[in-house]
Amino acid sequence: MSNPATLAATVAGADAIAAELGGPSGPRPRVTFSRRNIILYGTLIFAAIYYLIPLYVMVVTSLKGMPEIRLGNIFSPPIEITFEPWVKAWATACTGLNCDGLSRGFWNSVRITVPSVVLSIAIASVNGYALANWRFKGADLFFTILIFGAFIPYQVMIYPIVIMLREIGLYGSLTGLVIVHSIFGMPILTLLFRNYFSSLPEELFKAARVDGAGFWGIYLRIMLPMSLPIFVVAVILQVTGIWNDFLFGVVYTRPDTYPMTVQLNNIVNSTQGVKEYNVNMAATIITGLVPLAIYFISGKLFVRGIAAGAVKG
Amino acid sequence: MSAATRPSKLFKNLNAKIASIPMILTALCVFVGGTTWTVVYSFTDSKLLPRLRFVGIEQYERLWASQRWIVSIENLAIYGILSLVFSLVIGFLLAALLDQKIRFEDTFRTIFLYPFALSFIVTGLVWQWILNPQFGVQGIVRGLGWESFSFDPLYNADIVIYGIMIAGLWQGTGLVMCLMLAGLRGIDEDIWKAARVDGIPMWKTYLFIVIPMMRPVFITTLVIIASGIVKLYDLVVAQTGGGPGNASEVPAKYVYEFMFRAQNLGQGFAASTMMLLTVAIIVVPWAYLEFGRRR
Amino acid sequence: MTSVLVRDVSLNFGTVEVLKALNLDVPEGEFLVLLGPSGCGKSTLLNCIAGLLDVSAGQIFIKNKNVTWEEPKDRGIGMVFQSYALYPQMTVKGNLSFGLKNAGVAKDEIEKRIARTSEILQIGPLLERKPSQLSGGQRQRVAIGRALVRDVDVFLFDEPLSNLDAKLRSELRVEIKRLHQRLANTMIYVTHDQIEAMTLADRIAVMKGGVIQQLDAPQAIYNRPVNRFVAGFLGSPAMNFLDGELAAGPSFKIGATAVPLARYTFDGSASRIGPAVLGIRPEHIAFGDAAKASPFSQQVEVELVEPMGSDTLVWTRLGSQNLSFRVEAEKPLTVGDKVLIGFDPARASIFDSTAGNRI
Amino acid sequence: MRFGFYRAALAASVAFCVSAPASATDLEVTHWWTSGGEAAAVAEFAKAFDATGNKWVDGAIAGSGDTARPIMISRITGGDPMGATQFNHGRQAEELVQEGLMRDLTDLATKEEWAKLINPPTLLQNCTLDGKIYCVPVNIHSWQWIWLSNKAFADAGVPVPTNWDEFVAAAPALEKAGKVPLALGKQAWQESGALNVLMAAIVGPETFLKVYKDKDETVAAGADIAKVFKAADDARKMAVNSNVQNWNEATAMVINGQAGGQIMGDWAQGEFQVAGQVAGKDYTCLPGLGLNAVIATGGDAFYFPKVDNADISAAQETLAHVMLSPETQVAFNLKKGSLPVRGDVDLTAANDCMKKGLEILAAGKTMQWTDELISPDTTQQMNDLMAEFFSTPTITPEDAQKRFAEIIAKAD
Repeated sequence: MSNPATLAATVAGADAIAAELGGPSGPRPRVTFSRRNIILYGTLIFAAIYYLIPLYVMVVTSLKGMPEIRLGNIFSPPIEITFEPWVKAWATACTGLNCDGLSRGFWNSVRITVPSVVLSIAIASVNGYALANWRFKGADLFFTILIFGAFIPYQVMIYPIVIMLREIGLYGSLTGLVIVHSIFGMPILTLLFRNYFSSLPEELFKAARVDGAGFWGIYLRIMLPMSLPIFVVAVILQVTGIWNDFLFGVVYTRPDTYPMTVQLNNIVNSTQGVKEYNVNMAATIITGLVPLAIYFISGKLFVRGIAAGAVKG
Repeated sequence: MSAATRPSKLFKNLNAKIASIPMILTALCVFVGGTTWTVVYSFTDSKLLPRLRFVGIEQYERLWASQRWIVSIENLAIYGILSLVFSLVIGFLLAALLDQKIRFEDTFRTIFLYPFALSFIVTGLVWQWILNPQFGVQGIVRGLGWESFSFDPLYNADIVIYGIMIAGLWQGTGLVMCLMLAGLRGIDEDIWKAARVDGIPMWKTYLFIVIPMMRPVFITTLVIIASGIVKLYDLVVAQTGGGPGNASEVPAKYVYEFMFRAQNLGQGFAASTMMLLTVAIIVVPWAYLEFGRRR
Repeated sequence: MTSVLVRDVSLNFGTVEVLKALNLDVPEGEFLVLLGPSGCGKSTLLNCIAGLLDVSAGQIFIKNKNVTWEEPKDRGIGMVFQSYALYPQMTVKGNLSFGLKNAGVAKDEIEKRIARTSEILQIGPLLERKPSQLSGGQRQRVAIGRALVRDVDVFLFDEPLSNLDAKLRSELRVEIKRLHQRLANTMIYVTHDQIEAMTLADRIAVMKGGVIQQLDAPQAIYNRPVNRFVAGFLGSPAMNFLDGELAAGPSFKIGATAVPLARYTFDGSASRIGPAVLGIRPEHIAFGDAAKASPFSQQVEVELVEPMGSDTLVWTRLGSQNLSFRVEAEKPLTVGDKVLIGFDPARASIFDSTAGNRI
Repeated sequence: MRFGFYRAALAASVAFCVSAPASATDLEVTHWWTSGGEAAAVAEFAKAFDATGNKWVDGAIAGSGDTARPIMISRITGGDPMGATQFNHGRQAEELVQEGLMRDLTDLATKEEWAKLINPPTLLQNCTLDGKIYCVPVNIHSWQWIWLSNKAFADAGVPVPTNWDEFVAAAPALEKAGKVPLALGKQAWQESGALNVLMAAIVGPETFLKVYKDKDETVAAGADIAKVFKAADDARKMAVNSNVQNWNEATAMVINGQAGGQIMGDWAQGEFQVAGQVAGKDYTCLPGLGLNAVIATGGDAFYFPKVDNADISAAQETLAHVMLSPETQVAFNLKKGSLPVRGDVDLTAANDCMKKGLEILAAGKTMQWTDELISPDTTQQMNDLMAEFFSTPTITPEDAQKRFAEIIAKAD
């Protein structure tokens, strides 16, 4: 069409083209309120409401006074905001004779969670690495057993583990509890790590072997630096699981090291006449703050890590 | 050219084996050992403390004659199947919606995921409250003037298990969504282009092309959801305590209560053995095919 | 002197036999190419030589030392991978020095070797960069450098150029060849690209189904392929295969047409009567006047023309079978033209129609 | 050898400490008393124990004995026992004692002449195995009470009933006034407890014992017990609108006049007390449901796991002593709403209801309760049955009784 002569010669047909030219041109217009968008965002918002209602109820209730709660509507916002329940849940709620609320268990929870998370992830990542890259004979059998272990209800294992811990003399100690958490975190974490490491290019592993790096050398120097996403996932899963754990915390430790969830249980379950719903809710939120914070901070990395750990089977 | 002495098979990949000792110990001592121990003691009449006084299959006879155990099994079957299906469907739908290059994706994703950070105990308590007929949803709708409105799943023996499922899904679908979203992000963009050029409707592309490609994600998800379902306990305890009556009893609770409340370890072990047996029948051959024979 | 010797090596994955009692003898300084389609076992063989896979049976010697059970690092090899396999979190320098550090080489020696390697490969300016900041060609150069810096006797290349675009591929191909001329090390190179094989190799081992089909100099393989598979795999555009019948004379009958085989050198003593396949490369078919001088010629009709720049591939039919031949680009042929073609049976290959072996 | 040396050294130091006020030893005590009244009561123990120069380390685990017991048992069998722990006396700790995990208190008991102090003697019998004493009973709890809200009946315009039959008759009036006639927490132990209370009240202790002690299934399937199940059916109907789980929430319904009454043990009294209500004025209590004023002498007891530490052993003895001392008994039981285990204490401070209980006790009208008679296993089966019965209106009293008789036939 660059030739003016050609253009002139086709003048007869230009009308038709002009009509065409008047048609769609440039970027396709985007309709903000297209039917598709309404359905899409409508569904998402509807779902979001379902997911948010409990949080809303928890927060709203924790800010009300007891008389207001008795009046009824759990969804109505507080008429008079009070932080009393929060203070009480944290500092003065009683369980038995101890009236220092959740504050008592907070540091215990930290002391339990940190080493448990570190150890369980260390073990599981090495497992996953050994399973993905070194495949020694019988490894698959152990892995299958491990997956089977993921399905064993914890309650069933309480007794055998009490006996084992007693035999190795770790019953009642923090070390014992850390080991228990590592054991029960192992199946799912190993699965994720194994999937992740098998998704890394195998040639990298081969190159490192040719370069003379051994089992640990490859793990520490090559694999670990590439594994941030899956470590984020593992940390999130473990912090959540261990922080929220009640059963192991209470069975395998002693009162001076009880985690926060034990206090939560005590506050929620020791009712004094009428249940103090506001205090219960405040206590619930306070207990959940640590895992929640971790989620909010690392949201994007979580999906990326999951992508790496779950996509390749 | 003399051949070097062949290193012993045992020492091949020695470091890998040493590093796997915790895993091997856990697998053998805890999972195999603990399971065997449980099975052995299920044939005894152990009460508060484990004792090796064998009584044959008496515990099993009693287990299967127990109305409560039957209810527990039925509940787990209903809950298991439905929550598996709904988790996968809802999780996938939400992920598919989030994958439409929408705005505020991060916000939505965080909203769907945050319940997973909360324990089952907390989940149970909150939903127990929301579903309470007096001041929960039912009360509020009635307060708005619809007097005959009835929604009290936790207090109605026929539907209580669905009430528990509402809470269970609330807590767990976020993770499923995340897994699915991750899977969708791993699908080659070209697949979408090809489907678009070929004029294949979106739902068909998802159903017949994308989902089959996401098989590994579904498997990981399945393991995670299913292992959670079998262990279902805290949620029921926090939400209904097994009630009304025994309408929301589940096997894990049966096991726990017979072991510790009824102080009849033998019975608790017999129930756990049945659970483990079911799991083993389903999981072991499948896991072996899925993970063991990979090359 | 033998540099790499593979003796009766087999490898099974479960019940699948990937390598079948394979033998290979690579003299020092040779550039050997393992060529074959995917799944033929060529990469597996290379991995076995590197020690990354354990053999099921047989032995591997490198520099007269039995290394069958040695770790890769102790075999005196360097390896370059298709996906480069650069450690993403390390700089180029870190990548180059990783193996040396593991081997406990002294610091100044490491510096010296890196300096020499980066000079050879001209990657000096890239030393402080991370792999993600490099282009594909640069990455592969670093990957080669990583093998080079180890100062070993044997280099193993596992399809090193497959991930590059055509232009870069041919550039690096030349560079690898120069490298080999300069270093004179033994190099074993795996590829499925027959042009790479032809251009680089001192000898080519064509593999299929875990077995070496033919091991010879490139030209020999090109001219006298031992079987139909080798014949078809080498050469681009591919060799023409014509079904027909060997008859007394000797001659090869394609329908009514008979090709006299007086000038053809038969292999061995296989039956020279009965169904067979005649293979002739497109570039060996003469056209027009030149065809008249050929021992065999035939009038054919042009069906399709594929201009390729330097020359043109013309498709026609001999009897009912497709046949292509090459003409200079200047010859203006159009569809429907009737032309005379011919070839010298001495340049053809005749194969058994069932087993595909050369007759 | 070194070990022996330590033993000797420890023994010496103990001997040294006995005369001087005991050196401060931390003693961990686990229990499941966490509700308002309970916590106040247990504080009395702690106060008295701390006064001896030792330190009470509180290991409260909320959520009733079912949550706490597995933890206690695990701790003891896991070889990391607490200093002292609560159990309901009766058969819960039987096996732990048999395994030799619990401390033998016979010496102390003989020295302090528990046999003379403790009334009724069945309490000490329950702590005895093979002639040795293993626990310290601290209170008497009786299940056989119904607690009535005077306000609720006033609102309904009917007089406060004086026995179960009147209560049943008053139910329609209560319902008309928008009240829940019977408050009943939807937990199995409360439901089966109610059944047992009805049984003891309606058919009397003798038949009750035939069922639970002799495990006589023909009696369990007989006409007398049929009356009991008929009454349970009434209770079920009256409690249809009772939407609470915990016992003290049900008690709260009685306290604030939402419900007419609740069948619950005497521990409910602590809740009335915490709420500042006065027996006779705000609420009425009917022992034995006003039909059969007999009380069971179940209750709580403390066990002392065997420990190797002499300091802790000494502290255990101190605690056992403190728990039975008259002052502590009074202070504790007043708060707890239970009856003291010794007859020689002054309970002038006791309220109406407690006095009723004391009178019955003094008259010797006591009976054994299910904790002592049937194993926890059988109790669990009972609980399961009653949970099903109370939540499933379609189960007829006849069906339930049939299944009850089957459980009794197999009971141990």
